[in-house]
Amino acid sequence: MKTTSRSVRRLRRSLNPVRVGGALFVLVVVIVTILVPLLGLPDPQAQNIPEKLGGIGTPGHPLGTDRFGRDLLSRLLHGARIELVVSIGATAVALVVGVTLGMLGGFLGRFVETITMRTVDVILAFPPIVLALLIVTIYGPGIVTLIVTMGILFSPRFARLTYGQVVTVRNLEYVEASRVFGNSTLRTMLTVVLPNVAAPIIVQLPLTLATSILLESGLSYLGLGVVPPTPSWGLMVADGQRDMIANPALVALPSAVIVATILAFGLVGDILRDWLDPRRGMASNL
Amino acid sequence: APKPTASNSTAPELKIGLSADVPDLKPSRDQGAAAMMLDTMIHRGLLGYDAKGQVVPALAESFKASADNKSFTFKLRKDLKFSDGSALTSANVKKTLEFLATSSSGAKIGATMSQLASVDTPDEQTAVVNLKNANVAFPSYLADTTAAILPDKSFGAQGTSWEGAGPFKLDKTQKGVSFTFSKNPNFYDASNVNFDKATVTVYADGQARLNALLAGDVHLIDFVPWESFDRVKQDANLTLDPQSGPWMYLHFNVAKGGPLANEKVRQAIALAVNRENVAKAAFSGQASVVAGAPISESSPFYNAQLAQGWKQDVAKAKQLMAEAGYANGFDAVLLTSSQYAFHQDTALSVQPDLAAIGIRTTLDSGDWATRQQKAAEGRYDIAVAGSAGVVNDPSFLVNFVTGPAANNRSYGFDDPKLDDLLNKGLQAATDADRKAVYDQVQERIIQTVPFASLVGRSQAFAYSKKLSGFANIPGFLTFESGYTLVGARLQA
Amino acid sequence: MTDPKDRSPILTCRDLTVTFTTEGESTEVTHAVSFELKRGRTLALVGESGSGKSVTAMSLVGLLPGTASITGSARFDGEELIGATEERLRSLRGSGIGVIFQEPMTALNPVYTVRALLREALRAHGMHAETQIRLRSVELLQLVGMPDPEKRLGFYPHQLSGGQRQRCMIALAISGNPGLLIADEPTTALDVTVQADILALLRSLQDQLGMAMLFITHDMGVVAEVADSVCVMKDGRVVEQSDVFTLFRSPDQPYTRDLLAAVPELHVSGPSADEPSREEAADDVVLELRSLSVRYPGGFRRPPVMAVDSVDLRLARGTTVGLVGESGSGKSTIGRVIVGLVEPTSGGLVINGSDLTSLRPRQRRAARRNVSIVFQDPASSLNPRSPIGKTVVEPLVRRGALRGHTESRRRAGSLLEQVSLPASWIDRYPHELSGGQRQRIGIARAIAVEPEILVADEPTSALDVSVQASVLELLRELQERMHFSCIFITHDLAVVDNLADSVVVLQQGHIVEMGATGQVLRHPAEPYTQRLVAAAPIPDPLVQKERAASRRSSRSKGSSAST
Amino acid sequence: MTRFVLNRLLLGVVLLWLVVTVVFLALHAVPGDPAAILLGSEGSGAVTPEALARVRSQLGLDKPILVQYSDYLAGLVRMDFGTSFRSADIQVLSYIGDRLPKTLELVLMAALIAVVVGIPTGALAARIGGLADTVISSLTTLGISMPVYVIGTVFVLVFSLQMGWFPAGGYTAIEANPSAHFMRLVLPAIALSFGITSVVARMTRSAVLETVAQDWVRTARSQGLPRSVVFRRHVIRNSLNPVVTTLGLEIGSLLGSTVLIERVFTWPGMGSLLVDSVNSRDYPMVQGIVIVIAALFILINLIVDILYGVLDPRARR
Ligand SMILES: Nc1ncnc2c1ncn2[C@@H]1O[C@H](COP(=O)(O)OP(=O)(O)OP(=O)(O)O)[C@@H](O)[C@H]1O
Ligand SMILES: Nc1ncnc2c1ncn2[C@@H]1O[C@H](COP(=O)(O)OP(=O)(O)OP(=O)(O)O)[C@@H](O)[C@H]1O
Ligand SMILES: [Mg+2]
Ligand SMILES: [Mg+2]
Repeated sequence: MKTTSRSVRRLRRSLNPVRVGGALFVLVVVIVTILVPLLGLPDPQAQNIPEKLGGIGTPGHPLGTDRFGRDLLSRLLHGARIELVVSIGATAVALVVGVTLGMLGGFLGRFVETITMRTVDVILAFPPIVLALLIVTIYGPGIVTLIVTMGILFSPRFARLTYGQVVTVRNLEYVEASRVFGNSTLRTMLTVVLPNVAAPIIVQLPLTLATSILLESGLSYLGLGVVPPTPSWGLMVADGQRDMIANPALVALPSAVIVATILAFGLVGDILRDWLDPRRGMASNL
Repeated sequence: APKPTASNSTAPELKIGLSADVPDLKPSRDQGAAAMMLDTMIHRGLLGYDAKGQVVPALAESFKASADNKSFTFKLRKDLKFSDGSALTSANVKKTLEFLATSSSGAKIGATMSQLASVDTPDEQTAVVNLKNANVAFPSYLADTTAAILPDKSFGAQGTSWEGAGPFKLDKTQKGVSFTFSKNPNFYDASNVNFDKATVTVYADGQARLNALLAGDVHLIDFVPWESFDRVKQDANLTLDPQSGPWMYLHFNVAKGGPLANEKVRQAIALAVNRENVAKAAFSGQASVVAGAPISESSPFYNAQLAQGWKQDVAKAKQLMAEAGYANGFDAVLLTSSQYAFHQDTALSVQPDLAAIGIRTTLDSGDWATRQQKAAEGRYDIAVAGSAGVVNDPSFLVNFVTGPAANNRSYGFDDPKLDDLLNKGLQAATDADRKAVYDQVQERIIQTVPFASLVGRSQAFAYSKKLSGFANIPGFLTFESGYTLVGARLQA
Repeated sequence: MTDPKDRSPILTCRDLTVTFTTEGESTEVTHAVSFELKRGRTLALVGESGSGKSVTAMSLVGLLPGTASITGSARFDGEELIGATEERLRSLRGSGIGVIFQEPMTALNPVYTVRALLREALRAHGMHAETQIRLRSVELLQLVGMPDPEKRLGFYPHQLSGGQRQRCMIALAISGNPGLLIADEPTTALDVTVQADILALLRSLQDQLGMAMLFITHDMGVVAEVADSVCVMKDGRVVEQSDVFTLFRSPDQPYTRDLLAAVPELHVSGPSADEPSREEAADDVVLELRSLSVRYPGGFRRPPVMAVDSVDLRLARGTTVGLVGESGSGKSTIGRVIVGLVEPTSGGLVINGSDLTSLRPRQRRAARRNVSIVFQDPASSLNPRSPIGKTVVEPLVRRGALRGHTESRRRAGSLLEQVSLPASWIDRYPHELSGGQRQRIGIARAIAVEPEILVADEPTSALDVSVQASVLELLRELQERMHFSCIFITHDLAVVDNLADSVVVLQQGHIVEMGATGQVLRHPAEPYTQRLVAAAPIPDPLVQKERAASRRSSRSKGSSAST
Repeated sequence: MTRFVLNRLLLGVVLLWLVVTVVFLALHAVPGDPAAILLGSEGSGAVTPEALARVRSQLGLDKPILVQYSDYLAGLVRMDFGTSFRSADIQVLSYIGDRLPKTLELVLMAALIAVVVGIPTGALAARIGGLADTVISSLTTLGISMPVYVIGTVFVLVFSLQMGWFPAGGYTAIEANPSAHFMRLVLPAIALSFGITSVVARMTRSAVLETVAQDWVRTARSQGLPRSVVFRRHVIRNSLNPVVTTLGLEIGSLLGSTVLIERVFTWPGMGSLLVDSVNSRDYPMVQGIVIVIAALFILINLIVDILYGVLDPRARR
């Protein structure tokens, strides 16, 4: 009871109008994602080629149409669904794989450190296109593969970040204390170290989200991406580029939605970071 | 040294923007547009094409076919030389043609050349080519760039050739960036080459290539992106030169048995697709509908009625599906490639048409190499393909209905009757006879559907208004357009 | 720079009030603070932690964060500081008022050499000729007693010892010949011998340069040594201000009296063995170290460190052994071996009769079930993201001794009460507690398992006297109640004197002397112990000033200062 | 130090071997027959099995994979990376040697811009805070989420075709014409730098916020140093460590990923070579590029680690 009111207070303290705006936007995106089939929009895959490349304000297509005459608004909203699944999925995989590697390497040290951190080096050393090709070969194309591939591609960021943090935290006395007072190594890592290295990881999340949206469109080229005609924002930007001169909205709108979403996720990340950090709001120097 | 005939108004250097890098030149098997362009600049065969697509003499001053179209006699021009100064004689011709005939050469015209019986060289300037079977269209195959006559050293282990008997010789290559040519003084028609130098720069991206033209960095570009046709047309300083080029079609895996082995299903597919949509969506409208066998209107073998054999008729398509026992449709994999946007767009735009007659397709759209292998191994149900005949003569169709498994042909398709007809076409003596045969061929194709044609895509060059004399050769010969650089000129 | 005879006020503060505004909420942290400091004299600012000492000092030089607003008046050399422009304050900083900060470990930028730091400071004070800067840098380092100053110029801060770093900090602070030196707890982080050196140094600098000094500390022994007058602060107010002798003799305010009473005393001259040692009485040994050695492996270019070298030690049931010695002498390492955070390199560790070195890991863990530790630093040994109630019952939860949420909350509350904290605080986080309160959490966690052996690693070093006294009282009381045996690690001899039955003196991993507390402290046999005892400050200005003077004269006769 | 470097280089060789092995096996497992690609193109006729077999044996693809692998490794030991499948005239190593500097130039230029623009921007955001911080953080988000080809295309449209300030793309060798070379470098480098600049700015911001709270900053101020000097010498200087890490990572990952920008600006770098080689299943070339990139990566990591020591004496070995 008291705990809730404290965390509510902390939450309130970490809010400001811009952040609330961001959170609302994320909420809207999520709601749209869930409700989009009920909105009565045209089928995002329905072609009407004679009406291709209609500009903003085309009757029946408020945001215009693409080269297949598909409704841009509907594709944008339906695209949100795929986009969120793919980019959040990929980021989650990267997070789990990377943080695990970084935690193990940083906390256990010695040969575990060599193995995990050098694995990370190997992943990093591969050009993404080659690594992607490799994974498609093993798994075959599809959304799951896409998520796994991007997850692996992005995991080094988290691994390095976590590793760097863990190395500084692992020698702090509260970590040692946790072990003296009976916590297993695993438990110490999960309940003591992890929460204390989380802040920079949370900051990294929206960046990874952004990169995964970009890469998603890039990988579709290898037949690894979202399979057309399913709409996804990344693909829409990539496709729209060809018709950029005829209908700039085809690039501008999805780009804008991507940027706005990432910004919003970043703001939510900020809220989360401050909320989870009981020390936040303490006076800082200078 | 400047030519005495060059007036002040002629610019000595031609700059070309090319759509792809050419790491290696192997004239016998070069099929890419970029490599063929370089081939036409460096190499020459016995015959060539003029701007209209008519076969014209090249290294051969003249040629004569025997009455049975089995033997062809070529008279070479006098004092022919390769760019390195060595003499070009009938021995070179014999060696080149015999090489093309070996099955392992991978030559583009290998199928035709496999009919070679012998090459006789009564003297240095005469070559007599004897075929096992009659082939009326043989000269047009020899006019292809891949039949260029090569110096002996090109037949080494690698078979690379950057030296030939064409209008230019290569001075310098900046790998992956550009090729610098100078005029080849040993070219038989050197007086008609109006450029002292030519630079070919690689612009892989279509938009970048166009930008280079718009910015004046180059005079001529190939492969104008379809989205940009209007843009070029609007520019007063530029000429857009489009021709109907390769044709897009669907092919099928009939080896699996199942619905696609049933010719009624294939007919239904051919009748179901909306070809205008393909043209609009995949080619920004810069493509013409092909609703029968791909024989161009200008061809003497064109048959207006048969050309509409697969005119869209959804009701009939549905009825055929029902007759075949697939009233409820079926699921299929539609193979295409995301590496070429127009391939993928073609697939996307036929998807709803197929769905309309109950064929539910999932796209398998990977990179080109993967697509090729899957197609060659039959790992698909329906595939999108784009292809050009080697020649405009309908005999080219043989490549798409018979022969070993290939990545651009229906997997497992075999129609002996059609093969027979095509063979007859090659042997028919008169044009009237041939026309009759090819009408039957077209009818047969419409019935058994070895492929379902979609559109003939426009293939355009764009060039500065200052460039005159260059022409985009119509039909499948668009890739041979480099031939017309001889005689072209550029205003300063 | 100033006439040594001139005793007019150099700094006069009137009604200095500092208010912090964070997220729209204003808190006044000091209230109308007034005091006066004469030229060449030292004013000590004392008081418990958080009473506003640092804030007051920093407000003078404009080094408070932007969230602070200051009212009142502070005149330095006749010039008003409050409300002065940043530009003006900047030019005063360093050359008018020098500042020494509390923490020598972090107060120096790690990426610059001593030379670069001094050079920058001297340039800021208007010296530009390179040769002059060089000479002056060496001179300054000599002045602060830095050994081998030429060589030290090329060192980075991390290559210096704590004492050397503090000397470097002082050199920086006096590089501009300031009329006033603000020293904010300049010796808190250092051990006694180094502290004595630094205090002596500051006094002698003051004599040479004629600076006034505003000296912030919570150590009354230090006050006794350096101060001319004292200003006692509590809750942001000055509660008493007087001459140092008067203050110690006859404190006026109850708070001051409490503060002085809380100071643990080291009886340097007293009867030996006046108290019966409990250790001798008991022969029930719960813990024994047998020729224990710990060697930390070296690294790149770092030789291995013999942190503990053949140490033999016995701890009898219910008694306390004080482990003393200068920093780095291996005290903590011994404590860490006992709780199992460090594996001994050789030798034996016997707990309740079983030799742990011969046991398997699982059995070892079982043998240590009743060994507990209070860590040296209360701030870093508590998980900042775990509410304190959760922290204190954690050891019990791990043992499965608690069933369910309510029981663990109830237990947490009662543990907090045992260390005199309100049970309702269980949902607070460590940062919301004062240092002393945090240390109590550490103790509550340590006693939660009702240990037989408690290792207390300098549990009071970070605390001010009043809190220290209450923590010590608490430990004593708990020990009486629970009868645990205690290894008490500290470098404060007065604390040992008050708490321990016997003392072990360590130097560089060796035991140099051990025995009953009274015996060792009052009749130290070894020169090292004698030095330690001599360096411990005594909260009596007369005695302490005398001792300091004699130390100084003996040093000036002997070798130069080294830390 | 020397031992450290040697150690790392040794470890690097092991890493390279791992990378080589994985790439080698992966490439052979990926669908797409190099011989078929060589012989055919979009509009090809039928390829005879004999021709395929001949090309495969020319390329050495007919041997058992283990033999191919050991041959390849043996070649590597002699620094022989083989010849490209696409032309026996193309020595893989020298061809990469031709392309690599061009990519490096582009990437390093972008990195330079990132340093020159990103660090001050991030520092500014941290120092001023408030609205400026929000604006800068939004801009950096934009920089990170805009696809590089969109930025590039817009650049060409505006600065080349509209304004005519810069050429529309292409490459001129520096020895041929230095000023033309530079003019052609500007736009792609700037376009490429957007993402990395944004990342650097963000990194700088958070590092500065952390450093500003350190005690030595207050010490520096207490010396009477001007705020700007304090900020530059004591805050920014001490915030560079994470920035260097990021830069190292970004440079490393850009090496093989510049393909889009290379396409838009017709810059003959290694990214497009890599993609072309993958597309044509030019195994020796792909392997060569991956090895070179991995080696560079290891080198960059090493340099970053050495830079740590330069930036922070505590990290010196
Ligand atoms: N930046 C700040 N923002 C808000 N409150 C602050 C800030 N700095 C200090 N305070 C508060 O001002 C009060 C006085 O702090 P100050 O640092 O002066 O204590 P102190 O007497 O120096 O204690 P210590 O002996 O622990 O150093 C404390 O309650 C502290 O919480
Ligand atoms: N993990 C470690 N690796 C290497 N050397 C260490 C390690 N921990 C401590 N040391 C070294 O071992 C010696 C003893 O350290 P220890 O922490 O036991 O000293 P201490 O007596 O507790 O000092 P303090 O009073 O400063 O806490 C020191 O020289 C220290 O530098
Ligand atoms: Mg303080
Ligand atoms: Mg210690």
